[in-house]
Amino acid sequence: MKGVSQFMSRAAASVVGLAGLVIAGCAAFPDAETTAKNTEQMVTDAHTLGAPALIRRSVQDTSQRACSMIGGSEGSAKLSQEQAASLVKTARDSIQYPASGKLSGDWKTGAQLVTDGRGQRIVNGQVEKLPGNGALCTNCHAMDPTEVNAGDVGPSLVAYGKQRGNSEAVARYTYERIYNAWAFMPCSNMPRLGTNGFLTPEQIAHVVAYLIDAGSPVNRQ
Amino acid sequence: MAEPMKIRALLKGDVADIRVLVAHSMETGQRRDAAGNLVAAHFIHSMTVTHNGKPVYDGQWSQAVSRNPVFAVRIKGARVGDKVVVSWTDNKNDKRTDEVSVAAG
Amino acid sequence: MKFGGSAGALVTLAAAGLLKTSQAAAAVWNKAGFESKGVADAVKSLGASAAADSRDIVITAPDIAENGAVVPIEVVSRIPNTQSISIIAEKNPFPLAATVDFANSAEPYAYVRIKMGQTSNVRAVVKADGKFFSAVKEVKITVGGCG
Amino acid sequence: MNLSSRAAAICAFALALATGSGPVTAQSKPEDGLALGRKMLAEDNPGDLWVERGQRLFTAKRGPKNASLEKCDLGMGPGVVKGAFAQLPRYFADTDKVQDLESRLLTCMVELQGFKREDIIRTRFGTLDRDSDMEALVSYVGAASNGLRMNVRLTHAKEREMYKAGEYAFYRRSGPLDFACVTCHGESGKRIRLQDLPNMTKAEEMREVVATGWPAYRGTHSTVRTMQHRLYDCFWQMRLPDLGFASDLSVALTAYLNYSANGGEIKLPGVRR
Repeated sequence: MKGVSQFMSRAAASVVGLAGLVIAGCAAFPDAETTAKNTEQMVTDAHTLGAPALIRRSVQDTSQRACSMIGGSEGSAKLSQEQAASLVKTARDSIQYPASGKLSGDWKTGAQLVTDGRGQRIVNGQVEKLPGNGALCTNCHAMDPTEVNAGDVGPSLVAYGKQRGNSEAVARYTYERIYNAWAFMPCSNMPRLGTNGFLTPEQIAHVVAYLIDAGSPVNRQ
Repeated sequence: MAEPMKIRALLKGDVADIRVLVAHSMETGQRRDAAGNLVAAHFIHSMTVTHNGKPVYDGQWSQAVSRNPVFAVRIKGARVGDKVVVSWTDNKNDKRTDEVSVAAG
Repeated sequence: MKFGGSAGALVTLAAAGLLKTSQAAAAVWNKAGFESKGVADAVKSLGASAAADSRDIVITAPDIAENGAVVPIEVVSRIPNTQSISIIAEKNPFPLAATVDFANSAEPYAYVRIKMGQTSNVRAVVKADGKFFSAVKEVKITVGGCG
Repeated sequence: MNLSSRAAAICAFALALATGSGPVTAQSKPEDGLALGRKMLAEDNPGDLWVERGQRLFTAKRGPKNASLEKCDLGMGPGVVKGAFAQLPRYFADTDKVQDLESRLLTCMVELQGFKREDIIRTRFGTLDRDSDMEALVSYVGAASNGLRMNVRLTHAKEREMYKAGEYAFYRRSGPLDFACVTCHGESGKRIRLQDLPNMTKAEEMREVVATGWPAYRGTHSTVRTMQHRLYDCFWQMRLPDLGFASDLSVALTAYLNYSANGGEIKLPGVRR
């Protein structure tokens, strides 16, 4: 018995690989409700280190739960119109602005933030100690065209301000987009950086400046 | 005690390609351990290779060589079965010697 | 000028014991060179201050390294009678990383992985027939992953 | 990496987000500059040293019970390592659990050798100050399946339960960055900074990730890392709490991912940045 899988032929193995879901589907999988219950319990059991506030990070809010459909990612999120509208409203209602009212800050401070990928990571129940979180932008977006070390999970933002200008309306749109991208596209891959408290309103304003200021490397070429 | 090196010696044409993996911490002397103490420099400073008893490669290394060092030597006019001996000595005078026979590539 | 410089270097090297590779004993570790904090001093310790640029030294290394802890550097010298190859990471705190002396049936080939603290030129210095030659290649070091 | 689908994906993103900026300057792609270094690092794998150390550890009499792991059943019978990696995770009757390679080795080290579970867990990941026995053992067992193909089965009800739980967890968004696994691993040809992100919803990419991926020698860590570490690291980057070693959640994700890699030819340990 123990040798069966070991000597399984190449052909048979690849058939299982391709058709595995169908074959396995004949034997009963637990239903969706049972799976959800099982897995939520596993999530609870998997995280034991750290203060309750840290452990609670793995608990979903309503919007996250709505955006977790199996087989979905942001492009294929199968939301009903009603659900989508509700997510957008929740997101929009959460947006707050800097006390100063200035939606575009200092692009040079923004330049430091956009390439900083650190902040809020947990090891052995302890959060990394930093003066503030990085904005993580270049993990996913090209910004300064001379910087090769940028990801492409999100769209390129090279020349963002050059194409749109730096009007009050552009600053507001950009600010809100960073604060809570789900106000524009529910279930976007883009984290809700302001709503989730990852960035402060002032930090977001500095990133806005980095994107739209004519002097920023983003818009220089 | 130092772990054995892993040495591949493959003949390609009449050149033996000797590729060596070494388990060594190659400490720079600038790293701090988990307790915050400076870890003393500890690195291989001499790496020698002989081919059928004759020296072919005499390497002097610094702490800039990566942890778990990887290096290679090429010997021309080699034949299958030739004996290749690799030896290192580090700055704490730990040593290790391993040998291998050249195999068909 | 080149020739004058290398003749002097030959004497220095002989004194440092670097020409003993035909004997079983290992070369004396180039303490002055490995403890040099600048490129000029490191090159000087090799006796190679007057090294001439050469297209016959081929450095194979990545344009961009996604990990400064292991940067693979391969150097092949096509200069006849190559005796040694040194590898220098110019912006490292101690730039001289390795010197390899060849003897007998060795090919003039060096391969080693080194640590690099930042984007920098990597310089290969070759000694052949008692003369010195060099070549450089820039390696860009990036912060990988999510930073 | 399919260039046209990559381009299409970028367009889709650009349209969806209505930013539509023009192409980045016509320079060579950053991955071109990286390719040579990756190739050079893959040619000589220090992880092979971990395989040998793992073999010595597997056969040595160790622990309070002074026993080797030669009676450890990894699913192929006591002490059989060949083929074990290919069929894990799987259900084990003695523990009544689905276990991956690490959690099964943990069981053996505790039951057969008498090590304390918490000691093994504390030293599960090697550091620059201390090598990990677990990383060496996983390297050895992984390499013992080289040349075989991934063949994870879902014959037991608990195996199917774990597979579905892993799938659920893969799409489950949470934490301060709203991430799920699929956020970064749901599309082909994407990068975080310069690191390629495999599309884990595609079997052909998963075969490579699982069968040639973990355990892998990680240059930045100067040690071999295992799948448990890869998952732990992902949770860390997602700003979630520490993922418990050998937790059911970690085994469920591994079951889901490894099953999707069935048919992939095993070549371990891998080499990663």
